[in-house]
Amino acid sequence: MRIGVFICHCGSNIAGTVDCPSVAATALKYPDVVFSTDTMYACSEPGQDAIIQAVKEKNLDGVVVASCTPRMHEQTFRRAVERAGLNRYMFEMANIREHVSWIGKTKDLNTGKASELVRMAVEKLRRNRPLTAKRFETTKRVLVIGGGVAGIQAALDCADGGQEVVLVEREQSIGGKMAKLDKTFPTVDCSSCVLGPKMVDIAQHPKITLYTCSEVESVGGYVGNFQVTVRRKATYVDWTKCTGCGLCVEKCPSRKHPDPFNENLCNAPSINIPFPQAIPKKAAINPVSCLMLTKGKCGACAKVCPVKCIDFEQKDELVTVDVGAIVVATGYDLFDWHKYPQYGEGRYKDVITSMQYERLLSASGPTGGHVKRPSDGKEPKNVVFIQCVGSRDKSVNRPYCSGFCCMYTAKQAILTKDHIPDSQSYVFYMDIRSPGKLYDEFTRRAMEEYGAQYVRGRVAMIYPKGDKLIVRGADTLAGTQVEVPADLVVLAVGAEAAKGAVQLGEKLRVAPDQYGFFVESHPKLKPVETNTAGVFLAGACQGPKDIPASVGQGSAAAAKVLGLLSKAMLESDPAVSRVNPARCVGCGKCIQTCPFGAIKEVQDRFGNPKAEVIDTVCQGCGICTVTCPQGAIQLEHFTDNQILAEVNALCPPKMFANYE
Amino acid sequence: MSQLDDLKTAIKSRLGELECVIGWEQGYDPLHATPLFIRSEADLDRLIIGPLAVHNLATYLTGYKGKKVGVVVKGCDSKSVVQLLNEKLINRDDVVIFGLCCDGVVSQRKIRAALPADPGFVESVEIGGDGMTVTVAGQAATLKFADVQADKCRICTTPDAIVSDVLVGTAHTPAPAASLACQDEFEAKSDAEKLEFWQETMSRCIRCYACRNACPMCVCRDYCIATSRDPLWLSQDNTPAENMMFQMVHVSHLAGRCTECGECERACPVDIPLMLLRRFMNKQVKDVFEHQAGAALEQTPPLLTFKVEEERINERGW
Amino acid sequence: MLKIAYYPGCSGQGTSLEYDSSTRAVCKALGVELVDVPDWSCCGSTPAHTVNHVLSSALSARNLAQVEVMGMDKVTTPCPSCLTNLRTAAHKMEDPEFKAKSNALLDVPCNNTVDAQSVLQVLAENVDPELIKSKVVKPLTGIKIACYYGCIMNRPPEVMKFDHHENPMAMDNLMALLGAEVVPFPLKVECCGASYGIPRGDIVHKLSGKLLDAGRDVGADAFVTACPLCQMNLDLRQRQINDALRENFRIPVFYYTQLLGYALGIDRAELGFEKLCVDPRLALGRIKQPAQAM
Amino acid sequence: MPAQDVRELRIVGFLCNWCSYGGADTAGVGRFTQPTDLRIIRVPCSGRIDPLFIVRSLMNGADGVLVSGCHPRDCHYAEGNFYARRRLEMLKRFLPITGIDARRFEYTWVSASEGQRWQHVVTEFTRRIHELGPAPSFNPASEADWNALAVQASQGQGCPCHG
Repeated sequence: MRIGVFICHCGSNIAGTVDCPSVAATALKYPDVVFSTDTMYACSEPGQDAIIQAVKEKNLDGVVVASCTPRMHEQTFRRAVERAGLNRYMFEMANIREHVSWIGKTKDLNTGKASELVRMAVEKLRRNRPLTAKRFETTKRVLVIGGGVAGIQAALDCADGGQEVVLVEREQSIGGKMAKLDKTFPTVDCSSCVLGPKMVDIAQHPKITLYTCSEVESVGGYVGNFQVTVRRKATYVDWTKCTGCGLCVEKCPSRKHPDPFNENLCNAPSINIPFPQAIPKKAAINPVSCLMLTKGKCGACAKVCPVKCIDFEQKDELVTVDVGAIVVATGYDLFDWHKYPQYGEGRYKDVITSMQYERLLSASGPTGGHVKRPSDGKEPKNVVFIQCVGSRDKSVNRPYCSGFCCMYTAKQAILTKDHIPDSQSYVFYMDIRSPGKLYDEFTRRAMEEYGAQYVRGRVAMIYPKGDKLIVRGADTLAGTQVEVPADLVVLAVGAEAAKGAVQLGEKLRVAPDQYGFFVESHPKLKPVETNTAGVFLAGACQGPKDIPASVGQGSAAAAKVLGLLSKAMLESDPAVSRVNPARCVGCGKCIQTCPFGAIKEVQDRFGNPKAEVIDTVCQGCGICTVTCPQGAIQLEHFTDNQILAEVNALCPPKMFANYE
Repeated sequence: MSQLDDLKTAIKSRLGELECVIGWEQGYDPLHATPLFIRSEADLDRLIIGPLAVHNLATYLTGYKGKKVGVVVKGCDSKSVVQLLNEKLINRDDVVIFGLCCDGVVSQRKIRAALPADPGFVESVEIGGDGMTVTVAGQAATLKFADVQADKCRICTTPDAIVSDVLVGTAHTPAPAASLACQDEFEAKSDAEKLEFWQETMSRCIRCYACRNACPMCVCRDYCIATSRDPLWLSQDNTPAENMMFQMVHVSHLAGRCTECGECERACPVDIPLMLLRRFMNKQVKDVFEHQAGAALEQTPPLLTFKVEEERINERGW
Repeated sequence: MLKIAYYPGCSGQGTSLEYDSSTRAVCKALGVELVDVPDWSCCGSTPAHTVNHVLSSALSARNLAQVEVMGMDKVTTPCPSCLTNLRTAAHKMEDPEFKAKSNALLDVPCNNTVDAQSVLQVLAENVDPELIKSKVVKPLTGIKIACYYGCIMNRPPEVMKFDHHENPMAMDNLMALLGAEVVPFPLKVECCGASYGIPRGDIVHKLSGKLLDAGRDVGADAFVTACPLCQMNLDLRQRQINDALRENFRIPVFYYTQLLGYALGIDRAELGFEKLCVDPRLALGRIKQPAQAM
Repeated sequence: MPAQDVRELRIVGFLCNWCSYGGADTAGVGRFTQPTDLRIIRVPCSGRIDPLFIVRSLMNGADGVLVSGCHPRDCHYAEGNFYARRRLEMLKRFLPITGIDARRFEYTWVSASEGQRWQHVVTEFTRRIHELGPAPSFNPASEADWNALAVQASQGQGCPCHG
């Protein structure tokens, strides 16, 4: 074999703490290495051209590049060696940046380590063999999970791009958090006026199938060919007949259950349409509070329904859909502020969340848009906003900034003044985070035009005095303690991962981060991809986001889906397991352990049982290879011999010890 | 009727439907038994059982895959059969199990040590009571079973076959689980002492693979990775490290599967105490997974499955 | 019978004699045997740890070591300040290096095997509420009580490990059990001004004044406290506060053990109501006599 | 090749591509300084790590072996680390009988976002291995040792059972 080695300086990123020419010189002594050089930027165009030129001139049949992590540029270099006429798998990378130059302080140790990593790569490459991808067809249909603004955007863009879309939403209506908002920053335009038309488009688009009150039950298959089972929960209303007239909602006598759409500020009837613009505009029964379903008597809705669509016997239904790609847009949930004992843990009725305040401001909310505080219905004059409730606080395991609270608090301060001209708002903040177009100007307006008093400091406690709440906090700019008498306290609660996100992640094989948000493939370069091919992220399920960012990501995910499904055929990763039938004794252990059902039992021509891998189903994890005692099933590109070659390069057994 | 007669009767009644029935007969001298493959009623006359019938005949079963055979098993051997069944390496329908209620077998190694000199050819063996009389070169030596019993019999909890089509003999009340003093003593040694011990014993190893070939659970046969180039796990180097590596391969492939029949150790021509490794691994498997290979039907080997929460694995959160 | 080592603390020998005596009396009545720690010394109070952490810890460690010598593993004290010092010392000594430094100052080293708890915690966690209820002879029916815990009884939570650190309920529950009407006092764990009473009276006037004000707001007839310093600031200085704030507070401030003793029918001499500065008779008068209550 | 000089010992790491290798990258990107002893072998999944790779490393003279995968439930392949956990736990518990100090092998879980945790794991593990010092070899170090061993073997030191 003729191997060429290229040691990248990465400017000074590597060369600063690794003696690259010396690594290159050492590499020449390794077996089969016929060419070795150092290069300033291997990934640059001249860098890649130099590799291609060397392959041709030196007649190389394998290339090692020592540079950054293969998670960054393995694909880049594979394409380069392919352009040079080699098989893309006749390439290995040594990570001497992230794993050497950036973490080690001592240059000679770093240089030695880099040389050994190169040697490992050479030894592995010597055992590589050309691999060719298999091609397979894809299902031209997209599943979007979550009908918030990000999911809506992704669904519409995919459908407009010509793909069939199945949109699954857990709640009764799409719209998500945005549907609950009164106005949006920094334009102060009406949230439902912006969102409403998009929701209607979803309902009317011929290529979109909408399943609300539904959740993803299980996901099987792989990129291009997923099989998804959706559980359509019983609504006890036949939606094919329901016209959304609302007669049942009016007549329902059971109204003691809190209304989640209105953030539990008021109660909702047991059969309900959550809000006027709901899509689909269909009624559904809450089985927890419905008198008929809990006590077996009532049926008022069934009596008044003009189209007789009430069905108390309805059961959950499982629907299976085949899709080629999946967009996850499951959004976020609000931090449970009861974890902060200093805010009263719910003992004071007039301490509410920002989302509850949003409902109080909304004309379609429980107070018809008149701000009335929950305890006595009085209009508040002094409103205190407390920011960073569940953001930037390690003590509650929420060290991250939720990003949008500064902005919505400014918006709510402005709206407070609009609703109650003689009111005064106070905002306790840590820092104002308002990067974004017209964002900082907006917060300045809240302070300067609307007279909101911003106090830089945390709130230590809230306690009642008379019919007021005293908010005590620090004013760190004045260096003093302040106490503000408030009629209403609004907690700017931060975002946290949506409930059930982790469980959904398990089904989709998308890992959540330590806070439960889904991890993207690369924080900068692959923000909507996941490590599972064919599954994309949109919106706040990846991390807290405001509306423009969520919409942007929805479109971005749709672009990725359209790109993926525009190909007639997809190529499977050839680094899959392969059975050597001559060694296989047909014990079936690999079949038993494969998580993907990618191995089946076949019979050879003598009728002996043998394992066989289904290439397109195999994901290349290698569990089977370890399970097989004979080593008869080997994961291509990570065979026992390839990994042992790396082990032996690092720790040579006695037989090899005298080499060099 | 004696246990042997009962067994012969039972085998006779099934022989017609079977490829063969595997039992024991006298070997090259009266002290040593050897496996007997009974294909006709005439062969039955040579069948023996008793303390000299040491071999675990389950080892042969996988070689007959697809054919229906009979096998005579002691309690310990039956665990190997169970494990093979659990791993679907043999079909229950393809094997007729003649189970014995066993009173224990001897260790040839201990007999050799107990006799005054290397016995060479043994003239006769008289078995009776709690011992046996071995005559070599005209000289008779009387040995007590208790002194020459195999290690595994001392701690045996399953003297009677736990799965069988026919069970012959008088059932025993199994003894409670115990541990061997030599095992405990060895485990208590320091790492350095243990390392030195294995260095020495493994330098004796001649890599004959008798331990592997005698093992009823080693079903790879010709495809063992110890003797393969792709994958190339072991070199031909005859060093303690390489020899130990083979034992590590063996134990690793037996984790959760080894029934402690002791055939590997019995087969070793250079007296390497391989069961020290096996018993220790089994102890760990039992401790973590509450699993004993071959103890019951319908068990899944613990390394072929998992639990999302492993109660007994402390994942050392660091 | 529950047997626990008892560390009275210096206040119990002087300014809060009535707290000590009522504590001993109610414990006896409820079957908790208090065994005095022999030859106990000062816990270091507030000054010691502001000067030297090791020395401060050693002062408390000595007392913990005394308990170890008694062969006991639990000590109780009525005073939250003593408790803080005992528990902080034990907490810090979990670091072996610190423990060695602290023990170097002692004749008898402390093994740090003793758990220190407040008497309130002992009563709340080790005495069956039903037993207390069964022993009540004079229910506190009719009196409205604000329970004031002070700032260090439950804080810092990782050291004190008892009750809720922002909204403790142990005394509230106990008083309710005795039949009193417990008002929702919002400033349960606020600072009374503590030892500033001497150098900066104005601070105590402001802070304790706020507590009294809040108590009056929620309609309390009386306060109960568990801390000698809190009690002193609210009770002894109530007149100074009235002078400074132009107020007219007249709210008696009991130790919770006094009212507990009262309800259990313990001899008044042991409860020491006469030691209180604000006359408690008006408040006690609100308690309905058993005949009336029934 | 034993470790390059006295400052380093030979530590082999087996890391799954999706979580822990990414975590090690994250540590690099964050410039979280670590000791240089560790050499990382990248595998797709901790389920691909045959415990025998670890044994092979130790038999070949590695002073320490560190394995890291995705946290349980977060496996990119859904179940790989569940199998790995069982296999690795068995190996860890088995090592003492062989005379290899079990502290020379450790397995843990590090996600792609846990750069700091990776730094901590590497630093701690390297410190541990340095405390243990170079691993004793299964093979005799010199010709003389070889011969001594051969003599010993021919006499048959024997095991406690057969002694």
